This record gives sequence, structure tokens and C-alpha cells, in this order.
Amino acid sequence: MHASRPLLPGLIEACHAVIASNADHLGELDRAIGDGDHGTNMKRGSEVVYAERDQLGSLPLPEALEKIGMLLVTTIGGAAGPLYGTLLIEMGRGLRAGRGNGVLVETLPQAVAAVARRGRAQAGDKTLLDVLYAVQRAVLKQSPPAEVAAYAMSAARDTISMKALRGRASFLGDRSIGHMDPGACSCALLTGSICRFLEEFPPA
Amino acid sequence: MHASRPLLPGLIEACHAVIASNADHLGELDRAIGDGDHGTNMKRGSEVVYAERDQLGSLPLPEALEKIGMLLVTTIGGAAGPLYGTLLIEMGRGLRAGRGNGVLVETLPQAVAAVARRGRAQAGDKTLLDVLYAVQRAVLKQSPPAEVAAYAMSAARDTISMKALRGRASFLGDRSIGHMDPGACSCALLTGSICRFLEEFPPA
Amino acid sequence: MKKFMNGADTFVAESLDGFVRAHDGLVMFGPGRKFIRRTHLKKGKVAVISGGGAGHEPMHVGFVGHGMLDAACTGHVFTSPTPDQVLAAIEACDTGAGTLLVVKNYDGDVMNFEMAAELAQAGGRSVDMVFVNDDVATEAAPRSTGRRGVAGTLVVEKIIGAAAESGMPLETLKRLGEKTVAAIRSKGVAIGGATVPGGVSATFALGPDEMEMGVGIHGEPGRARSAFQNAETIAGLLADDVIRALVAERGRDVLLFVNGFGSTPASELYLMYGAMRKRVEASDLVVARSLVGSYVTSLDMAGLSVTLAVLDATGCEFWDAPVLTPSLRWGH
Amino acid sequence: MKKFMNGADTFVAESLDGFVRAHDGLVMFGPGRKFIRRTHLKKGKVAVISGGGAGHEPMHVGFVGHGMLDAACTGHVFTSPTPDQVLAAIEACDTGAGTLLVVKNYDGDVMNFEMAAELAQAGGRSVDMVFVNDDVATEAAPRSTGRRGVAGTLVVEKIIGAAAESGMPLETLKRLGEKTVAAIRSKGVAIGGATVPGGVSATFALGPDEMEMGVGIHGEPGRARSAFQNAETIAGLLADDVIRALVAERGRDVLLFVNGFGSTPASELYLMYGAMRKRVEASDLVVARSLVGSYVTSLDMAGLSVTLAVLDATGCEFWDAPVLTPSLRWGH
Ligand SMILES: Nc1ncnc2c1ncn2[C@@H]1O[C@H](COP(=O)(O)OP(=O)(O)O)[C@@H](O)[C@H]1O
Ligand SMILES: Nc1ncnc2c1ncn2[C@@H]1O[C@H](COP(=O)(O)OP(=O)(O)O)[C@@H](O)[C@H]1O
Ligand SMILES: [Mg+2]
Ligand SMILES: [Mg+2]
Ligand SMILES: [Mg+2]
Ligand SMILES: [Mg+2]
Repeated sequence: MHASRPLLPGLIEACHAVIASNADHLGELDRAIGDGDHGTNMKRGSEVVYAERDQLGSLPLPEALEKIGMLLVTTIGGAAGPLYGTLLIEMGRGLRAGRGNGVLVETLPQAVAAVARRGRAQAGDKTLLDVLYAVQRAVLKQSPPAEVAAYAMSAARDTISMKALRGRASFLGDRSIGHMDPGACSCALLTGSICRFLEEFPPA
Repeated sequence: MHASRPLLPGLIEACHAVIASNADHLGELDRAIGDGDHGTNMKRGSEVVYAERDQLGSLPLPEALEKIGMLLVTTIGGAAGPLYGTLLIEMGRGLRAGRGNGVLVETLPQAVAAVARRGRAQAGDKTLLDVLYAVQRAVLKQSPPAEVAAYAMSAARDTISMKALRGRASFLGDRSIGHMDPGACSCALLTGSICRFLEEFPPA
Repeated sequence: MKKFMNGADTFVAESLDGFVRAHDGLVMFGPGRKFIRRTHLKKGKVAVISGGGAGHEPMHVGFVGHGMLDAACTGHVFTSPTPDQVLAAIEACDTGAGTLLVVKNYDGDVMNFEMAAELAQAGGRSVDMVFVNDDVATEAAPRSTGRRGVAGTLVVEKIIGAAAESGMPLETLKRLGEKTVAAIRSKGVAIGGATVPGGVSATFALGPDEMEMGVGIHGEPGRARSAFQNAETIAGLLADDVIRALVAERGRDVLLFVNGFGSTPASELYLMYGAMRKRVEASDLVVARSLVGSYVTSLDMAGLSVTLAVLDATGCEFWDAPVLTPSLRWGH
Repeated sequence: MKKFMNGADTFVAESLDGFVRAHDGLVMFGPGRKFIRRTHLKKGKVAVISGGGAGHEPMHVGFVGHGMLDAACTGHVFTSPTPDQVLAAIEACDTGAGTLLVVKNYDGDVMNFEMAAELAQAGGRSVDMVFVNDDVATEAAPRSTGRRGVAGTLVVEKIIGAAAESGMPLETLKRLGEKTVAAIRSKGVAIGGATVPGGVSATFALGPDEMEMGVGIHGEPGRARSAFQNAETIAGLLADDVIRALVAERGRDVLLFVNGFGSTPASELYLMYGAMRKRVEASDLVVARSLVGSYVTSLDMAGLSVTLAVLDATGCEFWDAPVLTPSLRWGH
């Protein structure tokens, strides 16, 4: 590996790898309080994106992000598809529209808000949003990557004690308490993987 | 118990008892090469006859036998119902028609032949007929009850090595070899029970 | 064993009671609950009556109604009904044109239905019988019970039922029945045994990678135990045997019927249907009609059977004819 | 786990392929196999489209046809289909009167169908949605996903489908859908978990004397685990909760629907139907319509659910209206 490695394909590889090695664990989390498919759902999505990584790497970043989002939406299905898809589509659109002066992380607040609208969810509902909000806070106060990753994982752990109000886990009522939310976990894992990559290969 | 005990109700009680205590075993034999219901079938039949034993005891023997046969036919179903039913109905009819000079065992040959016709079966087909033929032979040469019972049980054991040609066991082909036929077993058990009763309370 | 029931003794009676209540208007109990009959009989039509042990639901009671059966007699679980049940059904449904009994080839069923037929005949009625023997796992030896009757029974009841509805007289109907039977073959596979109400365990136990080939519909063991295979392979094992036994000329129209044994989900039945269909078509037979579902079951046995029936023009016509029963309906 | 399949990856596609082949003439694949539609569309009728994860067969694909759905979109096992599937179905089936999407209330389903609706609306089409939420095991809190949609979905699709067939315009149809949803409640019990293709074990494991009360149709655990009971007791536990949640006045007509989850035999479903019916009648409701069968399943889960739907005269009329689909047929 070398520092001139192209950013997007590298990030895609990193995300693909972390999902591949954690798919079973995500499935198990989802089996406890959902329907057990979050691992295979995320894997299906990440594999399609991975297969297109070179082509995606050749696109301008806004288009690439939108394209990734659309790929996720059309391959994942379930709850994860529209949510992760919306996040990336909105970041791409934000960038293209010149939001946040073209700084990628500055597009996060509006993209996360779009995810919350799509999911009709709030902080504390025990979903991947709880991690997204934590990441957004950390990023906006310009925490270094390692710290952002730590915030994300800690937010995911915080979902353990929550009672789910959204998603399949909400059907379990109090029985959802005591388990980490699978979407929060995948979101923290992806964040960690992205942050590690950015530390190793800081973008020019 | 005393020697003046009425014959038919006593026989019915003896048959009922031997079926009750062997029903599970008969079911197991039938599970191996049939459909597992021979124990419950025989139990259902013997219980209905048992419940009517006093009323049956008050009838003339030919009518009583025919009535028992009809009760078996209308309660057992399956293969055992028509076969045991036909045996008793034909013995009753034989007696009434004066066959064998009114000696019960002399009606056996024609009754057993009727069973064979009803079942379209022959000796060696691995069915209760194999026991009935053995009993008939022993009885006609006036063997004492204990010997009749021994012949019956030995005939039942002989079915173990046979390949079934009739009944559900025939569907198994060679896989039927090595198991005792459930109907042969119930027939030998009933014979044994009847013989023991007749030894203890020889009819006047 | 966990079963939705109140007790083994009342299982069949309570299940039939629920059935009649769920389909009232279409079907009703006969006197003494000895049989279930269609509510409206058709005068002058040959009565078509079937029955057998309980545990095969929806067969036979689910096939009572216009275009199929006039009545069905249910015995205890896996135990043929008794002659008085069948006789009562004959007496209730014979409207003058006689009765045809459709009987699966088991000695118990044959003897009980035969005794009923003899009693009815002694009472002056015309009664005849058709014996269904479609299971290729049980080959006919010269002096044996022969092949047993399994899922092909549905096909016989449908075709005979439609022909009777069309006014076909008893003798012709019996001949059609025999011809239909001769053109039907089936084979089944189980991946789990049946649990009889009141039983303590399954009728047979299979390991996690085993299957039982050539099973019938009474939870009995089949012809051979072997390693579980994927759908293509199992479809091949079943379809090839059935096709071979059918001896139909190339290009003939067939009905392909994939039948679940009680606890096999529809998704898997359809998948197997697709796999079997490829096999059948590769043998130059034309799948002209299809049926997929759990119609001829063995309590909660896991597994399925494949049935092929060669259909000539008459067969197709009677198969397509309107049927209105609790479990089969089309063509109205 | 023994399943009739060639591989977990191809399970859904092969099963749907078999389904379409078994029912060709009635249904066909849309372009790219993104959905299954009825062969003949009716011009000027509101298109009624549903869908969801695979594993609930015969729902929804089995309900495609005259008098019910125009198309159904199937996702991966227990995973909502994607917006492009739903959009393609809308584009194929909208013949000018707009489209009503019938969606079970799961966040995944809601979001994917909603994205499709937005895309279609952006393309100038009229699209509206009805959300089914009949499961009383999942009570609605002020700020939560609310009750999930289970077997009552069949009832909504039947009634909406018939109303659309009668020419009802989109707005009225949506209102009828909402009214219908409000009058349906269900509850389920499992005595064994589901085994997902490719999974190594059942979604949950129950002891030989345990049951899981308040389960949905995705093999997920229910609200509480308890000791297995006899049929009367279970019927009481299910029916009483559903009746209580329904808040229907005495004397009202209801539809009683007993639904198997995939591996519960018909005999047990009918027995439970009888037991439930007693409960319902004891609550002074009139069982005017009935349905018993495994229509809304959870792969091979063992168990069943009870659904009650209050039917007014219109509801009865639309329930009775002709339907001709692979899995529901009557009234022609
Ligand atoms: N309404 C919602 N808002 C935000 N996140 C949600 C919502 N519903 C579900 N999620 C997230 O999606 C995850 C489940 O994803 P997945 O298992 O792939 O889909 P499904 O629930 O459809 O099976 C949950 O763990 C949760 O984090
Ligand atoms: N055709 C036949 N002729 C004589 N005996 C028979 C015949 N068929 C079956 N049997 C006897 O009946 C027994 C089985 O009885 P049972 O289990 O009660 O009935 P079913 O086979 O209908 O379940 C067999 O073990 C055999 O002895
Ligand atoms: Mg999930
Ligand atoms: Mg038996
Ligand atoms: Mg039997
Ligand atoms: Mg899912």
C-alpha cells in the first residue's frame, strides 16, 4: 500500500473488508432482536459496491457517492438499504449543490437529517441514527479519526441499554433492552474502518 | 376366582387384559414395519367388547360371537377390524348353522378360510393368518391348551424371518424381514391368554 | 410432541368438527357424524365416495363438493374407516344411479370398503370400486398387496368426480377410473417422520443429513435411507423413477403434481416443482397441467411427493371441469 | 438444516420461477423478474400492488390475479424488496387510474415502498399507500413503529382488490383500505422457529414443552415464552387478546381466519379454528366468513395465528367477490 492510493476505491475496500469479516456477528445481533438478516443485507450491498469500485473511483466524488447510494438502495432492501442509501445520496447531492463549501463532512448534518426523516426516527430510538449523530458531532468538532471511531463505537454500545422505538426491534418492547442494535453496530464498524483508512492514507 | 365363573365374560376379560398390557409393544412392532397403530386398534376393539361383556355373556354363544365380531368390525377399522371381525362372525355363524356338530373349535377351518379370503392372503405371507393356521392345526389334533398356546407363539416368531406379501409391511419389501408381524403377535398373545384361561377354568 | 390438540382421543373428531364449521354451506356431517357429505346432492348422478384414515388432510374431506366427491369417511389416524361408516355414506348419497367407491390400495381400506360394498349390494344397491395404486416405491409382485395409493388419489377423485357430474353411468365411470389409475405414478421423499397424536416420538427419526426415499403417507419408513441431497438431485431421483414407471410415449400431455406431506413450506414445493418440471420436459413429456400444494399429507411429516398423470383429451377435460370443494376450486 | 433447495443464494429466484411456471396463464414475470404480475391487466382500474420479503409464500405472489393484486414484488428472505422493483411494477400496472400500494408496517417495507412511490410521483403518476398493522402483540406507543402487519394483510388485499376491480377510484380505495385495516387484528403463537435458507439453526429454539406467544412472521421471537398448553387454552389466549383489541360491538359480523405459519398441518389448523370459533361466538360476535390455511407463512415455522376482521355489508360483499389467483379462488 502506498499513500498515493486512490481514496474512494480504498475506502470501498476497507468498508467491504470490515463487513465481510463481521457479517456473521451482525446477523447474530439481528437474530436476537430482529430477523437475522442484517449481516447478509450489508454484505450484499458492500459486494455490489466493491465490484464497481474502479468504475466508481473514476467518477467525480459527488456522482460517485450518489451512485453508491443508489447501488445500496437497489441491492440491500430491508431497512438498511434506504437508510444507508439515503445517507450517501444526500451527501453526494449536498456536495454537488455546493453545501458546506465542498467539504465532505460538512454535508453530514443534512444527510443525517434526511436519514432521520426517511426512518421517522430520533436520537435514542436504538437505531443506526444514534451512531450517525455521534459521528456527526465528533466530525464537526474536528476530532481526529481515531477519536471519531471511538465515539461511534461507544454510541453503538450505548444502544444496548435502550428500548427500541423504531425498526423490528421495537416489536419486542422491553425484550429489546440488553442487546446492541445491529444497524448501530454496522454503522460503528464502518466508521471505524473508514477512520483507520483515513489515518493510514490521509487524503491529499 | 371360582370354577363356576361364566365362560364368555371371563374370556373377554382375559383377552382385554392381555391387549391392555401389550398394546405398546404391538404399536412398536407395527411402527417398525407398518403404521404403528396396531396396539391402539386392538385396544379400541377390546375395550368396546369388554364394556359389553355382561350383556354378551347373556346371549347364546353363536349370537354372542357374531355380535363380538360386528363390534370389532365397527370399532377397529384398519386391517385388524375386518380380519378379527370376520373370524368371530364366521365362527358364530358356523355354530348357529350346526357346523362341526356344535363344537366351537370345529368351526375354525371355515372361519379361518373366510379370513384368508377377506385378506386375499395365504400361509407364509407374514400375517396373523400364519398364527391362525397353526392354532387350527393344533386344535384339530386336540392338543392341550398349553401346547396350542406354544404353537401360536412359535408361529408368530416364525414370521420374523418372512418377507411380507400382504398388508402394509409388504410395501417395505425386503426391509420387512427381521421383524415380527404385529398381527401375528396379537393373535398369538390372544391365543395364549385364551388357553391359559381355559386351563384354569375348563368349560363344563 | 407439541400438537395443537386437546387430547389424542378427540383429535380427529375435533378437527373434523372445525372443518365442517369452517366450510358450512358446502359440506355437512352425515347422521352420527359417520361421514362428511356435500350439502346438495344431485339426483340421478352416480355417487362418488372415498375415505381413509385421518392424517391426510385436506384429503379426502377437502375434496367433498361439486365436481368431486359426494362424501368422505374418515377413520382414526392412519386407520381405515369402518364398513358401517361407508355403508351409511352410500345409503345417504346413492340417488338411484349407484355408487363408485374410490379406495387407496391398502389391505385395511380395501377390506373395510369391500365389506361395506357387500352389505350395500345385499341391500339391493349398485356399488362398484376403483383402487388407486400409484406409488412406484412399492412394486407389484405377482401375489402381493401391490403398489399402495398415495397422492395420485386426488387426481382420480377429480377426474372421476367430474365425469360423474357430467352424468356418466356407473360402469363407464368404473372403467374410466381404472384407466385413470393405470396412467398415474407417484414417488415420495421424507426429511422428517410424522408425529401421531398421542405418540411420544416421530414415526421414524432421521439424522440431520439423511432422507428417506420411497415413503408413503402413513409416516412409515420408505424403501431406503440415504444422504440428503440438493433439490436438483432429489428431483432427479423422484422424477426419473416416476417417468420410467409411467411408460408414456414422448410428446404426451401430463399433469405434474408436487404434493407436500404436511410441514413443507410452499416456497420449497414450488422450487421442487420447477426442478421436476425440467426433468419431465427433458423426457419429452409435455406438462399440460400443474398442481402444487399440501393436499395429501401424512400429519406433520416433512417431505413431498411427485405425481405424474398422463392425460388424454378426456382426462384434460375432466381435470379442467368446474370443481367447488373446500380445498380445490376452479372453473366456475 | 435440510431444505429443498440448491443453494441459499438461488432459493428465492428458483422458487419464484417454479411458481410462475406452475401458474402460467394466470401470472407472469415483469421485465428483469423484478415483480410478478397478472397476465391480463384491466384498463382504467386502479392498480393494487403489494410485496415484501420472501418467506411468506403463498403471500404475496399467490394473491396476484383477478379480484386481488395486479403485481407483487418479492425481496430476499425476510427482506423488503427494493424501490426499483416496486417502481417497475407501478410502471407496468398503472393503466391510468393510479396505484395503491398495500404495505405491511415494517420500517424496511415502508421506506422502500415510499421511495418507490416518491419516484413514481416525481414521474407524474398517482400513487398512494395503505399500511397494514394488525398484530396485537405489538402495541402502538406514541412515537414508535407501532403494530406490525401480519396475516390480516390477506384480508386487506382481498377487499381492496375486489373494490378496485369494481372500479373504485384511488382516493376512495385508500379510505376503504384504511377503514379495513382499522377493523382487523391478529395474534400468533409459535411452537418452533423458522430456518432461514443458509442459516445453521432455527431463528429461535424452543424446549419440548415451550411455546412463544405473540410472534410475527419473520421467525423473530415473540413477546413472551411460556409453557405449551392444550388447544382450548391456546385458542383462549389468542382469541381473547384479539377480541379485546378489536373493540367491536356485540352482534357484529366477523371474518375468522386461522393461518398456519408453514409447517402446521391442516388437521391442527381446523381443530384450532373450531376452538377459536367457540371463543369468538361466546363474545357475541357472529362468524360470518371463515378462512383456514397456511397463507401468510414464516418459512417453515411451526405455529399459527388467528385474525379477526369486522365486516360491514360492503366488507362482506368485497370479501365474497370473485377472486382468481394461484392461492385464493372463489365466486366465479
Ligand atoms: N425507522 C428506522 N430509522 C432508523 N434506523 C432504522 C429504522 N428501522 C430500522 N433501522 C435500522 O436498521 C437496522 C436493521 O437493518 P436490516 O436488518 O438490514 O433491515 P430489516 O430490519 O428490514 O431486516 C436496525 O438495526 C436499525 O439500526
Ligand atoms: N391382507 C391381509 N391378510 C391377512 N392379514 C393381514 C392383511 N393385511 C394386514 N394383515 C394383518 O393386520 C396387521 C395390521 O393390523 P393393523 O395395524 O391394525 O391395521 P393397518 O395395517 O390397517 O394399520 C398385520 O400385522 C397383519 O397381521
Ligand atoms: Mg433485519
Ligand atoms: Mg397398523
Ligand atoms: Mg393403520
Ligand atoms: Mg429483514
